[in-house]
Amino acid sequence: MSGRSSRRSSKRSLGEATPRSAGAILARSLPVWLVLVGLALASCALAYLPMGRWNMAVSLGIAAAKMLLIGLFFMHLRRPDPLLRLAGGAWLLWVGFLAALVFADQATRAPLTQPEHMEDRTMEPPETAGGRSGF
Amino acid sequence: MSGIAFWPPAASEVAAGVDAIVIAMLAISGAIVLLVAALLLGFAIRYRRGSAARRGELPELIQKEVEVGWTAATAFLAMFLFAWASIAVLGGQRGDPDALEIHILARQWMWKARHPDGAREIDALHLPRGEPVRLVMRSEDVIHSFYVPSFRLKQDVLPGRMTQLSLKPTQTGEFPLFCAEYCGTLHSRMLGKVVVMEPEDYARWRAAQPQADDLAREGRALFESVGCSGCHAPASRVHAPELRGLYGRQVALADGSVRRADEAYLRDSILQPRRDIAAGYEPVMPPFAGILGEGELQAILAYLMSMPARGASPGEPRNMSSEP
Amino acid sequence: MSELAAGRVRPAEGPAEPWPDNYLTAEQGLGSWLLTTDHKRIALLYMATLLAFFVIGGFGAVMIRLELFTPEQDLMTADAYNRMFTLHGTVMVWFFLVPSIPNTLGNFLLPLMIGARDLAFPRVNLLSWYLFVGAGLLLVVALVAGGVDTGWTFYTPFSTMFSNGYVLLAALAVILAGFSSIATGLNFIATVHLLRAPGMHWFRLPLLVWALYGTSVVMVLATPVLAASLLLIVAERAFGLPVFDPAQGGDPLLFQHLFWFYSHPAVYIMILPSFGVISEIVTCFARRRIFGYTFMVYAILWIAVVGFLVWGHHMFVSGQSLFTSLVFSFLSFVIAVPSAIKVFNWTFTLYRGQITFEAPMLYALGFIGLFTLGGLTGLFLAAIPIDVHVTDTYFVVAHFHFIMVGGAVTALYGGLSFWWPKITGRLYPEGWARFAAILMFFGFAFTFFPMFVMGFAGMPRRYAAYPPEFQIWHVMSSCGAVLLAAAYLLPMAYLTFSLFRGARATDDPWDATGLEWRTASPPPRGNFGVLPVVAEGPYLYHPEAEGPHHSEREPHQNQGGNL
Amino acid sequence: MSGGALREPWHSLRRQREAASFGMWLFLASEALLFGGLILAFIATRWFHPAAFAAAGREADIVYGTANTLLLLTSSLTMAVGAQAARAELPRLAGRALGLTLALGLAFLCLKGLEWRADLAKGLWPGPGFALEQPAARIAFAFYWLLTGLHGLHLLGGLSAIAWLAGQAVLGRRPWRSPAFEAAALYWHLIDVVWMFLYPLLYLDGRAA
Repeated sequence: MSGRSSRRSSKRSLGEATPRSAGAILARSLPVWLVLVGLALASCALAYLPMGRWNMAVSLGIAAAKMLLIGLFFMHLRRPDPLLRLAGGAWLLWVGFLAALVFADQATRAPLTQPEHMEDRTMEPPETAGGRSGF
Repeated sequence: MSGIAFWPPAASEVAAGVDAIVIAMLAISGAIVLLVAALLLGFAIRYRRGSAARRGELPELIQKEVEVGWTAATAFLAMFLFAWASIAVLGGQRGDPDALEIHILARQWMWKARHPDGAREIDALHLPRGEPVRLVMRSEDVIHSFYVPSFRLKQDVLPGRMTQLSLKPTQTGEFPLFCAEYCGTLHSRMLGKVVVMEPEDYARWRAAQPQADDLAREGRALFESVGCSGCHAPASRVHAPELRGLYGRQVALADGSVRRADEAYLRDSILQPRRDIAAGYEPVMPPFAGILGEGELQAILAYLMSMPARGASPGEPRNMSSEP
Repeated sequence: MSELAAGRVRPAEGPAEPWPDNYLTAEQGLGSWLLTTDHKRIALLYMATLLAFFVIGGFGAVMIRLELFTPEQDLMTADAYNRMFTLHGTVMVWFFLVPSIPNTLGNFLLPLMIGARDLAFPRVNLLSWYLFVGAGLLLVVALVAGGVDTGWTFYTPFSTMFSNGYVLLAALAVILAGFSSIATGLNFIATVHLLRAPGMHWFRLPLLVWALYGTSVVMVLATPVLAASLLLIVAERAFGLPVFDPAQGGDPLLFQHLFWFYSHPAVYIMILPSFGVISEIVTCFARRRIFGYTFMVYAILWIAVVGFLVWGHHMFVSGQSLFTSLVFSFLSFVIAVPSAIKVFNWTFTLYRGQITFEAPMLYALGFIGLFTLGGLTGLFLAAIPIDVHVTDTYFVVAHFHFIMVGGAVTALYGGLSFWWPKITGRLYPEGWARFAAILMFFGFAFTFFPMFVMGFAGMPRRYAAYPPEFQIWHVMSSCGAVLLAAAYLLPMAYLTFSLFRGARATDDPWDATGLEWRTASPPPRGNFGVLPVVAEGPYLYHPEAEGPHHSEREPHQNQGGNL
Repeated sequence: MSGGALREPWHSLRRQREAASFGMWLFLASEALLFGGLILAFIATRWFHPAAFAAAGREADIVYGTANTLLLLTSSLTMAVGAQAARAELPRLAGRALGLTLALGLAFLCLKGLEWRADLAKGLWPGPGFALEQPAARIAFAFYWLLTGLHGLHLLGGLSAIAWLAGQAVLGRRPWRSPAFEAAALYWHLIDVVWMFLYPLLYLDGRAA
């Protein structure tokens, strides 16, 4: 197959228009990067805000948002290509299967079967008892 | 048991229920196997090449209805069996709070049992017939599994966590006990026996066991050397809970709930004292997790469980706690 | 019979060189095999490798059955016995059963069946074989160095802190074999999606292709979790990172969750391809369209997806929560439905057929019988109260052998016989093959049925010595194993014989439909001279003498002809 | 490997390109489940020991962690730019962007190495002489070493692939429009995404205390 026809076909294979110039490429990618950096810094800052158990939830939520941005804009999931969406979505569903059932077990396991060396369930720091080294 | 093993005796309360489901499922699967075999052989013979049987296309409608029919039938059958089995298992889960609490410690490759007053045995377990029993089990090393076929019961025994098994023996006799989870070299030698006796025989057996066992004595020494007695002794200036007669009692906790001071509670309170704080006390006790070894902990627990209520002298076994 | 056989054999008065330039003779020399990217040759490479592992794993089985002939532990030490069943399990699961049908028959047939010249990524296919061989060598090193004694399940903390076997090597071998399996899986998925011949719609795909597709989905999505769980073991054993150490608060059940998230779907990796094979064989020898094609397809997909949600039924007694056990029990009952659909559909495919009983058909009928038993005993194991009693006993051993050996291995032999003329261009001796098929069914039943009984009576698995009241069952089992071993060796003998002395097969010796039969036997390097265009669904079989040959008939015409 | 040319089973280059991208996505799905499984194991263990894991999180070096997060995010940008430029056949931009990606990836690894050295000096290897008191903190750090190590290995693999592809392109042995650049970019983004989750789990836990 000749190069010319392949170039034509490569253009056709994209749902989103492929940027052809340096300017267009940068204009499309830089804002995404700025948002990503902003999210990363926000996540770092928010981690110092005492929110109890919500700290980790917020951090992971921001991580998921970053994943979504990278997936949509850098990994071209915006392309209306069913194959890519299939592959890109399947793993999420399957990780969901794994997580849902593992946590279902852990959340409902008999109290006796929880580990013996169990610390406080709450996210509060351990009370500083005399003689214990702090962290 | 001798001769040929075929259908193990049903010696626990749940066993009869399990056997009923097994028999029902055997009947159902037998019927299905017969059906499939009859259809396979029947079709194979009738529609062998060259036979005179009528051939031709099936009407599309019938195909679909047959298909939907047996899909639905299988689904209903599966749901029925699920419901039956689950109701049975939920019924068996109701633990009796007054059950006889026996502690099982599994290790490569033996079973150790300890009865409420400290009577201990290895690779054997004596049980009274007709009384609810709660086995609280843990392992010292790897995963084992406590399996008594005649009880139709099995429970893995985990290291670092406890599991429990509630049962009520219904038949006297001697039943084999197996380790069912592969646990290393001598896995197949990790056998024992469960001896179910009439309650009065059981009481007699237990009374005949060496009393005030060494474990509790050892525990008493540890109780002092590790420093428990510094606070928990009656003369101590620190405001600490009274431990004599604690085992088996209901304890009011700081969060308003009430818990029975079973062995699990005592154990947790030593390892992680800040978890369940007894009402009216400051959380000042240091955790002993990582300080006490499993053996030492067992000794201290044995001592605590053998401490009589106020009045009697410590170190002497007290009568079985809460049995009516 | 004789006139049928006449249609299979190439006429002697044909051209002097009846074999055209096929994939076997296209290139010569060892290098042309070891560096080949031809899916057909890679399938043969896999076949040779798997044969070696089947022999190694079978050796383990023989030693186990010998030891269990008597209740005492007399033939070998307890440690040797533990190493033997670990060898048997590890080799058979990861180095034989998981790759068995997908990597041999699947690799050979998938492109042929959908009308493609090769798999989507031929070099990835070769890489997959090299990964597999590398993994196999690692495992052999572990076995020669002294073996592994953890059982194939690698349960922690035994495998991390107590085992004195070569767990590290074995775990790495399994991880590597897993990547080989992932490579095959993604190759198959991409091939089915992107390389179907013109006109080959999704609902014109033969069921074997559907089954391989479902299997591949499971391979790609489950295997990495196995790698993760074994990596945690590797971390703990190699670097002392205490992930599962109970003394630090590690959770032994976490490993089991991760492990069974792969290892239960792995059962479907083993059995789904056999479903496909059986569907091909039953339709061909009953001369009928498969009964309920769409239901069969949905059953495969249903099993592939819901198969991921039932792993917890391996953990009913492990200390997992009762609530979760109930959920898993429910889903395990749910997955029984598609399996039942398959059995009934195969049975009804026979209805109004023109059945002949060549060896592949005998294997297939045996498969249906054994799989039905294996599947029904699966219901016992899905019910919590019964599972509590029989899990970790010989009942479970019998159950999964019925599925994985009575099912998958029988299907492998059946499929191998069915496509042998296509693969080699030679016909195997039919009489011997029928004898082997029948012997395999009875040998198998004789070996494994007693295990149900002794399992229910309480015989725990993985015991080198056992109470004498179980001996009678073990003796029966060991005797059956002799028959079974003979039945497994016999096809190896007659298939090898046929390579040299077998009659030369025609392109379509069974008068089967399916694109793989529309090319030469053996196929040329590029599979098809002219790539086929598909105009009809699969399995449009026509009863003999009731119309023209299937290839000359209008699609969607009634099969009976004389209605 | 003369990319761009039609390869054996394919009849059109478009289909082949589609296959390269789909195949890589399938591989990514499987990688995602590998890391997903490990991260799930981490979260599941943390569930039982939140305080110990928080203590472990406080010990991890937030400066290195955050710097590396920013480096990796930026490398994702340069990689995306590089892949798009390669596809648009803008060799100068593509070369520079890929070079920058390599540099950022190497910088990440160097920082990671320095961080690991500092961690070892602080006694954060969960062996004898481990710095933290809670037993479960050892598990937290076991995961820390395993996850960062495995991630580092993947990053190293990604770097080698990019270096090899870019080298070939610069030498003229591979056309810039080869689908391989896009596949490599997908892989690189996955490495980035994995780190996006490791960062909060390993570094941000317990900071609010």
